[in-house]
Amino acid sequence: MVLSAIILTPLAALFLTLLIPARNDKAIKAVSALAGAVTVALAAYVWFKFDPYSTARYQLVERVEWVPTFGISYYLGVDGIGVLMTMLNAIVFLTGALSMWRLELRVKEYFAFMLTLVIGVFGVFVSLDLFFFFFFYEVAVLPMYPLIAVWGSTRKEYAAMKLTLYLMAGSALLFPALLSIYYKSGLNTFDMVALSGHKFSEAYQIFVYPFIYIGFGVLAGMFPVHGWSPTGHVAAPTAVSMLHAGVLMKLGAFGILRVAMPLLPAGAAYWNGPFAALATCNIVYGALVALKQDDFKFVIGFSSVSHMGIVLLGINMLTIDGMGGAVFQMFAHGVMTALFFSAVGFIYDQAHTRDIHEFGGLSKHVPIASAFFIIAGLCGMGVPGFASFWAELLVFIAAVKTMPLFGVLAVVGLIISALFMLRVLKHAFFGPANPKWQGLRDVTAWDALPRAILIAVLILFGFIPRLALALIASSVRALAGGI
Amino acid sequence: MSSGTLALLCTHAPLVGCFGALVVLRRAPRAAAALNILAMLASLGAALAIFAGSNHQPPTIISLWLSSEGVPISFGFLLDGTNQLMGIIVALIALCIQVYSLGYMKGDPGYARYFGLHGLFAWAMLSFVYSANLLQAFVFWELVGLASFLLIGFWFEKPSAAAAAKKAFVMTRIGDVGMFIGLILLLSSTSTLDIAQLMQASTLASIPDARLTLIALLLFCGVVGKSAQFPLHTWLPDAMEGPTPVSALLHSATMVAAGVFLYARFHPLFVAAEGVSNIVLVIAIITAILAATIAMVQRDMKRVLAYSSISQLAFMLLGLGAGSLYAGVFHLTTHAFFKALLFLCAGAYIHQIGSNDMVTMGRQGAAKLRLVSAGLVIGAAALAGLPPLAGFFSKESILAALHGAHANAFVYGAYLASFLTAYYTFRMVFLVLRPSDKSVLPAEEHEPHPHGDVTGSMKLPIAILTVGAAAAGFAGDFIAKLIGAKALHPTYGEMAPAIGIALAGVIVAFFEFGRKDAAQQGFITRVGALDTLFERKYYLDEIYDKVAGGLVSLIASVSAVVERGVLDGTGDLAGNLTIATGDATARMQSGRLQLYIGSAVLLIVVFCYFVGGY
Amino acid sequence: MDAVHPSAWAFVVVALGGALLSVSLRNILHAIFGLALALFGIAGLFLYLGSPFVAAMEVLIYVGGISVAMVFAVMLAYSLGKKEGGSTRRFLAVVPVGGFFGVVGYALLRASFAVTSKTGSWDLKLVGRKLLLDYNVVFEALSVVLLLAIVGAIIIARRDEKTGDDKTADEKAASKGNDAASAEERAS
Amino acid sequence: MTLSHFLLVALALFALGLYSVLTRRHLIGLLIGVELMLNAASINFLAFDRFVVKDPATGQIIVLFIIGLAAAEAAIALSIILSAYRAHRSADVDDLDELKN
Repeated sequence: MVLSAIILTPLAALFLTLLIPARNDKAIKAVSALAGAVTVALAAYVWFKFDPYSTARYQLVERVEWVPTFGISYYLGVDGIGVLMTMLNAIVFLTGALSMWRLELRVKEYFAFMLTLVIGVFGVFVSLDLFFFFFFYEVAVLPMYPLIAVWGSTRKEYAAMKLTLYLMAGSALLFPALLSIYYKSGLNTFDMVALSGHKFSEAYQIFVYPFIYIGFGVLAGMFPVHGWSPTGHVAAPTAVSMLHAGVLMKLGAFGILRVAMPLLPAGAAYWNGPFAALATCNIVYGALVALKQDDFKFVIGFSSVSHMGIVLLGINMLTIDGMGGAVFQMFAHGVMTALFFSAVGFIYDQAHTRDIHEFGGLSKHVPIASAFFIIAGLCGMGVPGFASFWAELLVFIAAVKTMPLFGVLAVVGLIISALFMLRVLKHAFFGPANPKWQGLRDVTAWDALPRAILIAVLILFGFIPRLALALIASSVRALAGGI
Repeated sequence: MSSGTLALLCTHAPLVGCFGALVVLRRAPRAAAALNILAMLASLGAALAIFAGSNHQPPTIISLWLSSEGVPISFGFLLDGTNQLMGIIVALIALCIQVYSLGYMKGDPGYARYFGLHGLFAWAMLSFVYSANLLQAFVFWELVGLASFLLIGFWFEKPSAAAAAKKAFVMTRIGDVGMFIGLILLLSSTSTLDIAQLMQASTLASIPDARLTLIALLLFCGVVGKSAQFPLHTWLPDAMEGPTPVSALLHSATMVAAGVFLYARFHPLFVAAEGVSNIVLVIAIITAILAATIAMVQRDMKRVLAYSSISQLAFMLLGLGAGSLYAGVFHLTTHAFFKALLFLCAGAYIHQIGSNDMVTMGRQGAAKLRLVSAGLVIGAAALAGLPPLAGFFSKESILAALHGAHANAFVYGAYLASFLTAYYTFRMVFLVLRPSDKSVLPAEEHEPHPHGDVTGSMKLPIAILTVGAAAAGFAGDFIAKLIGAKALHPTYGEMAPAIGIALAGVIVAFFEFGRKDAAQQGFITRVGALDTLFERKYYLDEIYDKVAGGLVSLIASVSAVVERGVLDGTGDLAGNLTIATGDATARMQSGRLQLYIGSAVLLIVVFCYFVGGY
Repeated sequence: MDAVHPSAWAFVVVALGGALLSVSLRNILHAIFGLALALFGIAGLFLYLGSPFVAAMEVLIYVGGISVAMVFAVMLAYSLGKKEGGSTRRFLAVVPVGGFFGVVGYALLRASFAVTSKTGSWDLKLVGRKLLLDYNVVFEALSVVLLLAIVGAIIIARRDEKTGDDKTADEKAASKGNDAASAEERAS
Repeated sequence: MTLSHFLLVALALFALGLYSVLTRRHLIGLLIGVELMLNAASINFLAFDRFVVKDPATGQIIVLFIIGLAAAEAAIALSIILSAYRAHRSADVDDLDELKN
């Protein structure tokens, strides 16, 4: 029942939020933060309850038949990947709610939409029924439009529209492909476990796999259909950026791991070369474009493109190392980007500009706020001691072993990512202190709380990567073994 | 305590100091400094205790880190002689420099942060030194780079410091990428990253020759980056932007030494890899001469020392490349002492006089600082390789190794480099200590800004290191025994030319700079072109900036244009087309009700006509 | 096949004539009278078709109710100076109307219906029973519709009066202008 | 007069009503056209009732419904016309083009 509880907690918070009068904004924020804390606790419970050494691939299963005619059932369950992603979403949800503590504009509506988003994301991570998977997927995607168009900044309508169009285009590829799988199997069920047991003909798998991969890939920021993501990141308000880059993009990669690969293993084996090439483009190209951006958030946006490239590269290696690294990178990148946007949001809320050239010597004025960004930046450069290092390490090990050319190119991408990250640090945080920002307020203990949580998570997994790797090992082994 | 616990204490005590200084004691800088010094003392004590324990232990595994395709990669400590020696040196030098910093950094607003970063650095370096496997070594190798990035950029408000920090990180990162790929290849070739296991002859023999050479070259990339060898050396002189004790730390026993140490650690691999040692020797000799020539014309004392570091690191690689582990490690040890000493002396002058310029120092009466000046002279003599100081013995053993392996161009190159070393070192000494009235050198543009007197806490480390620099040369046999390599005892025949060359360098320097009314003009100024070439550091910075920087910038610009124009453009075009279609069809919505009805009826009629079959 | 008595043609003439008038007369008031005339004719046709009750209802509701309501509406909301549609509009309208007439008329002429022989008797009792039993739901629904229509009509028609400020900007400007004009008059 | 004649008369009435709807600029003119079309339909129902269907009541009932609905429709339409006239100072169908483009 705990998985249902994880979905129901934000749902209950959503109802509560709708019931609270709009003027009572502190209460609304408190409800969301509380719901975040409860989901973190529940996710932790799932984490400990999940037995990575058990033979059962999906655990904590709940199943209720819903529409037997079409074979739709309310079917929840998690493997190690799902556990990790659920934890990620819970953490980002909690810290995102805390980061928006200073929001004043239409608080009630904002949190209502945000909770809807969170419900959808949780739903995707724990669904084992294809129908519910897609349902929650759309629930997660749709609130992005109002969240960006209303509370955003910098060409927000454009960004919101672009994002919606791209994601809808992805869904448009996805939906017919998923339905075709449903019909083609002839099993009359949306049960993904049952469907993955069915052996589709190789030709069919090869035909339909790219639809699903690209459909999910749009959300994962896959090159060359990543255009929505930096623009969306830039326009979105802090917590939405956090959820967006931190969790939502992971839905795409998660979809590939949960739907595309188990259901169509032959398709995955056939297409992994071209998609690995595209993922390498992601890494190198994303970093190169980031090198030329002047807006903080654009830099982070393109670095996300680059980092999601590592995830996609790892997935396409189809080895235990590669996929394990990819899953870990999903987690690490989620936490890291959340920290990034949280740190930038804090500075932007006061300075109302994100042009790195307008800043200078921020470390002097707001040392702690800067430290948060610098730590995130170091994490983004793949410095050891933070979770992302291990993830990238595993992916690179797999890539250099399996596809040396892409592997080496991706590793060289590390130099570029160091370059653009250091460029931001140099221009904005180091250098002569710009007296214009004398009056900037540094973080209070309360502001620091969400950021400190994220840093703690990054460092914890940075030194004890086994915490996560042991969790996902069996699931990844099962995945890689199926291909 | 077991040796594993001791190693854990030794490596992680500074981390406690770092955490304390950066997070808990931000507002109590003195307490932060005290905490860090205590932590370093604990580290040194633990390092000595490990040394006092038994030698050549098997690696102590603390915990499993991760497993890659079934290959377990653990976090643990390898406590053999080489590591023990290096650990003690690192802890000792770091402690000396921290004590020195108490006085040097007094009054700096980032006092607590400074000591915290010091702790971070010491933690990373010690953990690197004691690493049981290559991946762990790589992790802490990167962390050493990170800590040095933060320390070089310590005065981040100076644009030059921020730029230097960035440059250091990126240049070393370039080397690290090579090393990283090498690491992965090694892992996939041998299915282990355990250093002790990797260095066994049977493991090495199992790797195909071509692959082994490739791996060795890739690992060497990391060494080139970290130890600032040509062509990745340009970051190191810029790294002088950090506080002087930081330079001392970076250039003596940590950071740059990490590269050479890695080479020493993997010496069997490099020896086994065919053809690599020649490449190493070529790069080392180029670096040694290149850096020494640049050092000849610098006026900034720290820069002279920086180039001398590059040059001396190249000497160590010469020894190692020639196949003598002993020579390299021996020079690494002695260099740690005298280079730290020289930097601390330079720091003392800078602190007292307020300028990095050697001419200004001389004119402002640097010689009055007796203890510091004594340290400077002894350190310089050690660097120049004058007997019986530390540098003499280690340099002789390197030359001996070269003689043994390659009695050819490399030896003459090394002779040239050691002549230049003696020359620029004593040029520095004379400029600082014997200002000449007839000097043609113009005064510095800026007025010096003295920071304060040299305190006792600064003098003590100088004194200790002076003793070390004078005496470390006699530890050769001991070191050989510790690291399990054969000591090299050069013959008098081999020694004589080296001594003669070093003396020649000193004498030339004396005539040009040290005489009572010397013009203080080096012989190189007579060849204007060379002078400018050395002065401008062979234009390498400019070339890198223009070529590599320009190339990356160009590609990035192209990518940005592609992103904006092609990818975004396509997306926008699709969107705009949709909107345009909408606009066009919206124009049909004229608001004329009757037009709608009329066309609807007409359509129905037409439909009926065709479908109804009338 | 028992045809209706030929005297029905007279009502046909009245109905079509009235309709023609209502369509062609420029004055909208006249057009309404033309409509009333046409409705009378149609009511007569209903008589011939065997439904005096329906004919009576037609006269009562249409002629007596709707047409009169239209007249009132015209009195309340007649905009002077508005020309009726020009020749272009008429010409354009001929196309769909003619097409419609042609297609349906052609279809009518070609169709054949199974005409049964029966007298055009009517039974009001039967109608009443059917209305309240078989078509009960429709009847109820219609009542509700009528109620809603009445309420809705009142609300729509009253909305502007109730909120006096709800005048459009033009109106306000116009009334202001009037005020200014009257003020000037007084001054002079 | 037979069924066809009635149907043709109804068709003519309907066409006239349609013509009115298409050409009139005055809103009440449109309403007049609609009423004509409704009546044309009524004639059809009764004609079929009279000539074809055995049950004499159904057609009448349907026509009664039509009349009722027409009454409702006229009431609403007239009130809309009045309110539109108040808002626009005009009952011209061409002026009511807020939904344009």
